[in-house]
Amino acid sequence: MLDKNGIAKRIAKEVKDGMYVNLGIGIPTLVANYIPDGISVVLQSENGLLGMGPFPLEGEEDADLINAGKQTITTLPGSATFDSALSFGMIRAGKVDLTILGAMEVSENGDIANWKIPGKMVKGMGGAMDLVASAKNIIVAMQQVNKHGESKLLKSCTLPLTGVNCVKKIVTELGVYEVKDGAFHLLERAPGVSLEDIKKATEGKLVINSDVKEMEL
Amino acid sequence: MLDKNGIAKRIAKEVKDGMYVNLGIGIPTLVANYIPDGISVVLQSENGLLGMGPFPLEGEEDADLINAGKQTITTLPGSATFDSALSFGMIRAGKVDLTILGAMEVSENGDIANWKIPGKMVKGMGGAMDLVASAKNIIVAMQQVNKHGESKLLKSCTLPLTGVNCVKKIVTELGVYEVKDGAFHLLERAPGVSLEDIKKATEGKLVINSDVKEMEL
Amino acid sequence: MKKVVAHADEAVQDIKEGMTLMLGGFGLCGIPENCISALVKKGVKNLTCISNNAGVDDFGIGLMLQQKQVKKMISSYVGENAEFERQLLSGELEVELIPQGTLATRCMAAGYGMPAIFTPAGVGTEVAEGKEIRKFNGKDYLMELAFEADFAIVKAWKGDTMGNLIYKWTARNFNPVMAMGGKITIAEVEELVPAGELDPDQIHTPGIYVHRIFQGKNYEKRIEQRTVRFENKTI
Amino acid sequence: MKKVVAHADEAVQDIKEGMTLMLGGFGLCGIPENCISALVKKGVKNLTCISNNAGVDDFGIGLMLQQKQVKKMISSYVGENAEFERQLLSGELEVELIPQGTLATRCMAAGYGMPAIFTPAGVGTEVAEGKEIRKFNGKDYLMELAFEADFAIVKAWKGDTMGNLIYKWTARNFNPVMAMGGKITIAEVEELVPAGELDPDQIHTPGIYVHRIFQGKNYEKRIEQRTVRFENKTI
Repeated sequence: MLDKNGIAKRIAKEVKDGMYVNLGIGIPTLVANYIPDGISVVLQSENGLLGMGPFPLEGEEDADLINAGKQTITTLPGSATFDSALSFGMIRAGKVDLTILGAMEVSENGDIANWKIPGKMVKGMGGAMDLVASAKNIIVAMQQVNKHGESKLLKSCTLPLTGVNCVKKIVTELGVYEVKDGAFHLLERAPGVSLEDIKKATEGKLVINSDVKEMEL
Repeated sequence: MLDKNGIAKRIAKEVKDGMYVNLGIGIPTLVANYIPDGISVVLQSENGLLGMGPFPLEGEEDADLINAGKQTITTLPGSATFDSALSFGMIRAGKVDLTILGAMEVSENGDIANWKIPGKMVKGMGGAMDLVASAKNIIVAMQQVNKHGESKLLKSCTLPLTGVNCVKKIVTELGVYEVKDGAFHLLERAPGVSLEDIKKATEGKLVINSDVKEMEL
Repeated sequence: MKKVVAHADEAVQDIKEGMTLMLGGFGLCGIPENCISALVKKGVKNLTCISNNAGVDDFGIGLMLQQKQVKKMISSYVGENAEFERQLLSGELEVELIPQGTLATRCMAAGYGMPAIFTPAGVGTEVAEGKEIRKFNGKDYLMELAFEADFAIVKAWKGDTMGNLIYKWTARNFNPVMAMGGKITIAEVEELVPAGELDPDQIHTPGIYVHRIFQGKNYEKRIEQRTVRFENKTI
Repeated sequence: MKKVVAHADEAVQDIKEGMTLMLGGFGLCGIPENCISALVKKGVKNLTCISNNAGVDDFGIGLMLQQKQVKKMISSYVGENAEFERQLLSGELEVELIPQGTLATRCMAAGYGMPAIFTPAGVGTEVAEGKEIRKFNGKDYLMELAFEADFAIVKAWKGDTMGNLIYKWTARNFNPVMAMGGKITIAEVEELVPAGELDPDQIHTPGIYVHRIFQGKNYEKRIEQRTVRFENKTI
């Protein structure tokens, strides 16, 4: 079973040299820590930056330089700033190769819900709807079960949707799934996780090929 | 009767302090020479410049700095450059207060034709269709009759249109006209021009108020 | 060409009850602090505010919310703001949440003279309800209308007396697109210079979009999420 | 992130017969001289060229016309070009003329992921024939589709190894919008610098839109209409 950093580490293996990548808030942010050496990746922050670097050293924070999570950040050589319209323009135009974000629920046909819980205070969708509607490749980082032990990989989402038919891959504490043909296709098991654990934690249609191996981190 | 410079001089009186103005090729370009002192006007060139200045002195031409007529130019303090999409964006958004351009024909309802003569080589409309469809205020600078002595202020245009129902004012060698309610309303006569001259040179509906005075330049 | 005004109070003097305002900024980054203070001082009420966020309780648009000056917020994310939440739940405040890219593009559309735009954001969600859907190349898009505001209020780093603006880092965010979307646009800048001092090729917002400009003062530039790293750790 | 190529020949090597190209520039200002020469040398034919103008007889796209490499031109103004006129009248060359703002905005639309835009340009004229007309706020607009090209070829002043571009004066023109409209975008620059040397706030085209970049050489930068004034005269 993976912890948050394990999920981030596994997702980092999906990041290839030369990619432009948008990382959401939470676990996706951690992915930046595990991008392999020798791979050159440009991180896009949808508030208007390409070439996001690590957090600043203490005393070097700049109020004018934040990421989409409103955290102080730095830039790397070759970065570029731009306004919010161009930022979402390049997202919609498919120029961002990979989007990694969190989710509350994903359905077997790739619908995603991650912005609103009826009855609770709604904070807003931010850029999530634009990202999921536009990205060529979307990987979701999430816990597979909620605190009541219920699966969040569903037949169909119960929460209001963020986007439809868009999630391509999911990495959870239990495994890696490809979403296609209306099912969650198990690609890899997390270390120490049995197929039985995975079946119990998946409400939607699950496809398990005979040769599912444990993931390497 | 006015010559080209006279037409430009008369049009310059329409330019008010603080205006953003787009000048077309030909007589409109000359208007810049007659803008009164003490009036601050910003000239827009649709190839991507606000704050166009006069032509450069010899030896100071820069191949990277031209106007929409492809002539070498200079810039004035406070100028700004931008791309062609933003340039026409500000035109469409009505931020350019006044557009001055030439025409082959204008009709009594304000249609304009200035880009194509059937049977002749067609060079293209350039930015004219965008300008006439968008500008809040359009003044046409033109000769009122063609070389065969035929009127170019018509009931309806015979040439392919550039835009419909858009011309607000016309200044010709013979007079100044407001275009409204389906007629050319004579506002001023050029020096030495009789009402008879004007009637002969106007094919479209002409409205002459009793008190039309000679223009002051 | 008289665009320079003395201070924020003069810039906002004719903003009236019931008007629609655009306010630049992302979180607390790049917000027009001086104009917000002037609006609070002025006390004008019943405003519709188009802004990506709604500030925090004691800063940014949060200050206007405290004074109950806002009738409606149009935002993509309203963040952590107790007074905002109280007013929303009590029904005093109306909120329209729209996707961030849609918000930015609808402002830009006004500045580009485009009455509507097409975006895939929100297709298949409650955002699409009541909106026209149209297919291009096999993909569905929503038609969204341009936003125009009575006043757009933006913050830039430098500006000149012709209204040309330059922004700094990610404090640019919504400011350029909102500057284009105002019938009247007010810009407050950290440094106001004479025309001719800024490089024409480096202008982010050409002055044609800006009607009033002044040099602001006492910028607090509060940081919402101060996050630092320690040597030898990446994040 | 390997965007830097050695020269124009390498940059255009996989441009094939029948492809659609966008070529930046306005008149002869800001045109990709090196890539045009490489295309002439390569001799690839049957091209559709989206470019505001068509060059002159012996420079710019005119050089490609001389070699009969262009099947179709999509432009707003084709200017003075005898060979162009000859090919057009003989039926060898197809020409589609579209309003300049529409041309720019259709390129931009591709780069912003907007499949179509609305513009009033051309309403009531032959440009509107066969197009959808739609009324917004009482005014008619044409719906025009985004342009996408197999290759966009642009010229910038400075660029870095990440593909970030900065343009000079009015040599910017169509280059930034075309840079956004190419499936593959090639940028030639007068000066190529290492990543980190350009100010991030001053980038006109972010590198995400640029796939190949090289430092061009022997720029002629021909002036089409050299116009000068004499002291004490304004124009």
